[in-house]
Amino acid sequence: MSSKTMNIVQSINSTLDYMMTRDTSIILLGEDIGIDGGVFRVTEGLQKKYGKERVIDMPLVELGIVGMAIGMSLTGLRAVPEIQFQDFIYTAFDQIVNQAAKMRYRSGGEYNVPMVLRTPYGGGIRGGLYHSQSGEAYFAHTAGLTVVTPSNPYDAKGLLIKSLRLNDPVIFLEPKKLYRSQKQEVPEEEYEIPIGKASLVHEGNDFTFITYGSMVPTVMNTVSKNNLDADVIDLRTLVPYDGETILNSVKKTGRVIIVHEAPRTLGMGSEISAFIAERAIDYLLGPILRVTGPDTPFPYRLEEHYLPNEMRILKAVHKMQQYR
Amino acid sequence: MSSKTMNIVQSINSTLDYMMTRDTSIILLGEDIGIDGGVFRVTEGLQKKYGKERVIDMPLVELGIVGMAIGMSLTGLRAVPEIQFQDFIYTAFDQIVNQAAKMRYRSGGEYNVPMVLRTPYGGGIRGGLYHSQSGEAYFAHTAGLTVVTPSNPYDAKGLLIKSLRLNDPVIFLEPKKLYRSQKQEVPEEEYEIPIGKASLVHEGNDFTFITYGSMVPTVMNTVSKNNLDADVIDLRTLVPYDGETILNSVKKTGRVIIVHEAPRTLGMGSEISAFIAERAIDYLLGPILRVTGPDTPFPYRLEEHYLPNEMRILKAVHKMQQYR
Amino acid sequence: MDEKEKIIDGYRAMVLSRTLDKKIVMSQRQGRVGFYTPTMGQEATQVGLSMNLEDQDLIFEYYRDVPLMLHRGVKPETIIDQIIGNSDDKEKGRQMPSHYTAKDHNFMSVQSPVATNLPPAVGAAYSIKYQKKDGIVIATFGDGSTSTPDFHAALNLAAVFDLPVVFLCENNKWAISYPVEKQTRSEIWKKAEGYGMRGVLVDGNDLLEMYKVAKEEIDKVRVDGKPVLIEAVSYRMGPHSTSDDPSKYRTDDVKEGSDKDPIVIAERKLKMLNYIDDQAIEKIKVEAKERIDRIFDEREKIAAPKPETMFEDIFENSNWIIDEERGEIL
Amino acid sequence: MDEKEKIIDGYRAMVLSRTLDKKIVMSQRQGRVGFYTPTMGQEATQVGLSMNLEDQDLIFEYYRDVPLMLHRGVKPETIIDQIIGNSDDKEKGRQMPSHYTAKDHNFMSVQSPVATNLPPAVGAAYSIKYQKKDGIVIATFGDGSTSTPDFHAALNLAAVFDLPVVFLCENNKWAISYPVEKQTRSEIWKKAEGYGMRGVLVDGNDLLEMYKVAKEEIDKVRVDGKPVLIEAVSYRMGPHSTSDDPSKYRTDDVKEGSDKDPIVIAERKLKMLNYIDDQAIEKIKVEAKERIDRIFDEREKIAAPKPETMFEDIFENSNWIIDEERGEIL
Ligand SMILES: Cc1ncc(C[n+]2csc(CCOP(=O)(O)OP(=O)(O)O)c2C)c(N)n1
Ligand SMILES: Cc1ncc(C[n+]2csc(CCOP(=O)(O)OP(=O)(O)O)c2C)c(N)n1
Ligand SMILES: [Mg+2]
Ligand SMILES: [Mg+2]
Repeated sequence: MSSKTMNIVQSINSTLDYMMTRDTSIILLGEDIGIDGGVFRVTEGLQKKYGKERVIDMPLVELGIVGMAIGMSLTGLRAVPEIQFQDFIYTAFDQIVNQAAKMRYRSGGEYNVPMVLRTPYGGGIRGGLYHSQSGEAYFAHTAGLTVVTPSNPYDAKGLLIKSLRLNDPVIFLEPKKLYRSQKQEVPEEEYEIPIGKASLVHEGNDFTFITYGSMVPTVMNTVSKNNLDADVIDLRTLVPYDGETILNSVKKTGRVIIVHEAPRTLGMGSEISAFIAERAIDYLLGPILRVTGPDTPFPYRLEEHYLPNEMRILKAVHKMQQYR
Repeated sequence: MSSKTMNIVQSINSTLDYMMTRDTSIILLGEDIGIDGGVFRVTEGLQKKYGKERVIDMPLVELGIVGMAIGMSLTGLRAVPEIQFQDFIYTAFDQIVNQAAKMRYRSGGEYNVPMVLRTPYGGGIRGGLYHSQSGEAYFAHTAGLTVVTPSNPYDAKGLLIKSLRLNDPVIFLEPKKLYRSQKQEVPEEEYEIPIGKASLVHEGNDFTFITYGSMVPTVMNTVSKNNLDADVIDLRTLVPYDGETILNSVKKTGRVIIVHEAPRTLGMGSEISAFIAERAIDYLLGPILRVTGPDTPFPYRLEEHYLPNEMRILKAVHKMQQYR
Repeated sequence: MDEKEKIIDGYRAMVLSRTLDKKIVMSQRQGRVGFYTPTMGQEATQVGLSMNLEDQDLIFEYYRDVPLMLHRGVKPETIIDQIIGNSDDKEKGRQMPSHYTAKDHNFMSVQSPVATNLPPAVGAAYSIKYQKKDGIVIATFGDGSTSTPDFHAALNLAAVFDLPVVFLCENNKWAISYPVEKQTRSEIWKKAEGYGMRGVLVDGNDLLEMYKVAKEEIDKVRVDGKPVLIEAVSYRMGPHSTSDDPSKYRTDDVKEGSDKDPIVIAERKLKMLNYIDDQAIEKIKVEAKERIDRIFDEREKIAAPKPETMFEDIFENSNWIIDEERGEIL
Repeated sequence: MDEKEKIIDGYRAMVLSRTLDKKIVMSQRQGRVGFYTPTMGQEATQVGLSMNLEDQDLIFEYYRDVPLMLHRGVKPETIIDQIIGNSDDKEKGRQMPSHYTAKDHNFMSVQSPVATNLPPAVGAAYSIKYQKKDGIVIATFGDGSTSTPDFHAALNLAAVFDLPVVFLCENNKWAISYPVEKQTRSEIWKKAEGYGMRGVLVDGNDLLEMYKVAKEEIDKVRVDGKPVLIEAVSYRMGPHSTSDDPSKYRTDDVKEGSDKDPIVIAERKLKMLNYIDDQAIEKIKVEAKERIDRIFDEREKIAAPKPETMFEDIFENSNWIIDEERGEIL
């Protein structure tokens, strides 16, 4: 089996290419994705290869990008809209939560929207308030949306292929901080990563770290640098999240630390914590801790204080260790 | 002290009237709020009394209603926009989360937005998918917003007066199911209910029910009908929620059941549960349970199956009782 | 069907729709129906447009488009089932009344947030063009809806990409209590120019006029593949919905049977053309009434959807979260 | 200030802005600045407008409005502090570069989502009118921004309520890689008509022309209190931002110092009027350069904001959630 060393940008780019060749119903649309190749270069070269009708440079209107994508996906195409930064998605929020997410339900199953909405999210690139947001909870709270986020080039490919074969809307969140930060061997042939299946990226007995997206490397580095005997769960799918993998680990370690970038209040960590408190309270040896971004807008100059880091994760570990 | 018997609609209406007389910077704007008095009659008579310039009938554009309200509130007025149904707020979502919520922060405190956005929310009126949504979690997750919801005429007045005196944006959610379902004595003189302070509406030792808005009567009826020895906490403010009252009760009872209408995944209950699992794990005598709306869009004909009810609350109680 | 038959057929659909409309409004007063948005007054607009449509055309309709649906062949049963939300309803009783779906006649599913059907309509037109299929897209909305973000996005995109979309603005003069004169300072059809699109104004109360103008415009769209904005002026003769009381905000009601009633206008014109006489009219009305009464009583007896249907169709395949919630609730 | 002085003063602001622009772009390449959206090419548009403003006017500006800010009297220090995000920055280093605030000169705080400043601008104009204050509101945005929902909402509302707003569309021909010809099928100024609003087209490369046309329009707004849409055509001479590489999508660059450079155009005209000569120009440029270099070096030394500032200004009064998070993080 041949493979190539790639970063996430390359992995998504080549996967889009691979899928577009095989599934002629796939169509991309977004701002600056064509001739410019996308502001993060994720769609580089695709317009040249597939034409302007299939890789569509769009006017400046997210509402229209998502709205058109819905209409395309209702009528035989599989649209892949890109929102240039997730921060700008809120101008299209109604189309996402009231149209795409509810189409199958409201039409009694007569219509469905097989659309994969891609968008870079999160901090780490000095983007300040409006180029750093992690809005995954807004989507995860919306019935009818599948929410996916890869943390590495390998998963990016498998999750994207699978997403492009679902017949319902997927919010595909790309942690822009990791776009080019790591290279990995990515097989050339196709493979799917199932929706709803987390990845146990590190195994151990004392702690369960639950995380996803940009925080996976941060947690992994902390674990290995400090020789923590811990499970590290990379959720990969936020909705439906992998309750089974979480419970298995919690029952083993009894100590849970959830790590994400998004603000704490009603961030993904709250759901995971509530899920555990509902199902595995007896196994817990300490509180369920969350290490997250604070409930403030995202600051520019002080970005490194906003993002969870090794120090803050260790603080939680120590707190847990002191428990009882 | 004189008082009047009122329902929530009357309480809000008379409170707006009271405050508009005293604070001439208050200005109302929304669809059909003037000559028509609002589709739920909440603003009845106010345009007649205060004029068309101060109670503004607006064109059909939520984004514009909220956007204008922000601009007014930046420049000496205190705008009170009404969104006719909370379900339609998503077309204005960017103005709320990216403009109103972040204005003070992004301007380094130079600007602020003292706006009170009122909107009816929740089910119970056979409104189906688009006239029944409980979207409070979207707002509660957004740093910079204060989120308030009264469950009775008395609180409606005190919370509204307080909200109209804050200098930051408030999302004031009105449980439309309760608009006319109960009458209560409401004092004629003014009083404030502090933001961030829950109300312990029933006291007991075995259970802690945490709820708010339309579910308060449902929980209260269940508790009294079944003689449950329980604390019932009406949050009233969702952000910042009253951690102290919650913890005090949990430490006393050890058994927590959270009840709300909104879908479970990342609903307000997940945050409350996570908060408790972080701070009071040792006091828990059982799992933290959530009785909520399911993760489906809101159905029309089967509405009574969607909404949490006595049977489902008792199911949780029994589950808890069987524990250990 | 020859031209005369086609026009009489159009008139028949108007009457059928009016009959259904009144039946539902009455049933709502009797507590047999929960809610409804009457369509009275907009029959000529919708039928006149519909007379120019072909089977493959896609329609992104709005909540007041019952005449359009009926004329196109959607059965009254489908409308009534939706309004009652019974177990035969294609939407499984999920949406509140007036939010129809009829895929068999290429009608989309109606949403509540107004005009949010328009950007998807543009996307569907893109599909047609890209896949080199036949057909055009119809997107309908009210006068109030021209103020929305979705209106702007859709018209601009349809123009930019040269897409075959007919934007039909059903200007019934009111958006609940808000009159069209306050909604905007421009005539609606003139807004087309700001998008580099054709715009036309037509008397939407007059079936024959509407048919003719829509024909010209739709023929052009079929040929040049470019969008058009049609403003059809009529009048909302009824309340906004069964929850609305227009006496709070207007006095200039148009009464049924008056000169301005599009059905009266159609009758006058059809009689002038000698297409129908009073007897034929009476027959059409009686037939419609009998048909609707019979169907309504029959559909009313159909059971409610089963509770478990609440948990279907969130995704193509359910997941453990939904499965657990179903278990807990049922 | 007499007319001549006013015009020379305008030219001086253009030069100051250009000098600052180049300094920041260079500093970005040297790694001294994180990001920047150059304003080169739009100086005449902005200064020409600004020359007609009064102290009490409110400005809802966008990220490319440095010339406008400088001309109105905002100090280069304010711009540089924001771009560096140091502890003197009025925004406390919170926003990425190019997102200025200057309340002392009635500039709002710039947001990123384009055109979302426009509906608030309309609300501010409502305030002015309602409170019977003096002044008008200026709202600026690019050509790409005309496609947004906020553009539509704002123009319609300003027209409906007769509000004193000058909508200045700075048409620099590009929205990142997307040319204005594809953004819409209509000329931008013509969109005004669809809102029942005045619309004008002006050469935004020509300081004197811009000054004149803006004067006419702004005078009208001050008198009749009604909005206007001004389309000022210029050219984005630089990249969209320091992260952008225009060679990927365009070849028709306008070079600095060429005939189409608004500074060159202004110099030619001012010389023709005998307002300035080469010597004066040279002096203005040297002064600007020395001033900017000095200020930049000085501002760069200012420390970063203290970490605890991250937790300020979410609300007027903090709450326990924020307090706890601060405790945990610091
Ligand atoms: C986005 C949105 N805002 C508000 C409403 C509430 N609402 C329902 S219909 C309506 C008026 C619509 O007027 P118009 O577009 O003229 O259509 P008509 O009802 O007159 O046919 C309003 C405000 C809604 N459905 N959607
Ligand atoms: C709502 C939104 N979508 C996308 C972006 C990303 N973006 C930043 S500037 C820009 C182009 C803006 O073009 P224009 O309005 O012409 O202004 P210019 O930059 O040319 O001055 C885009 C797409 C954004 N800031 N906001
Ligand atoms: Mg109307
Ligand atoms: Mg531009």
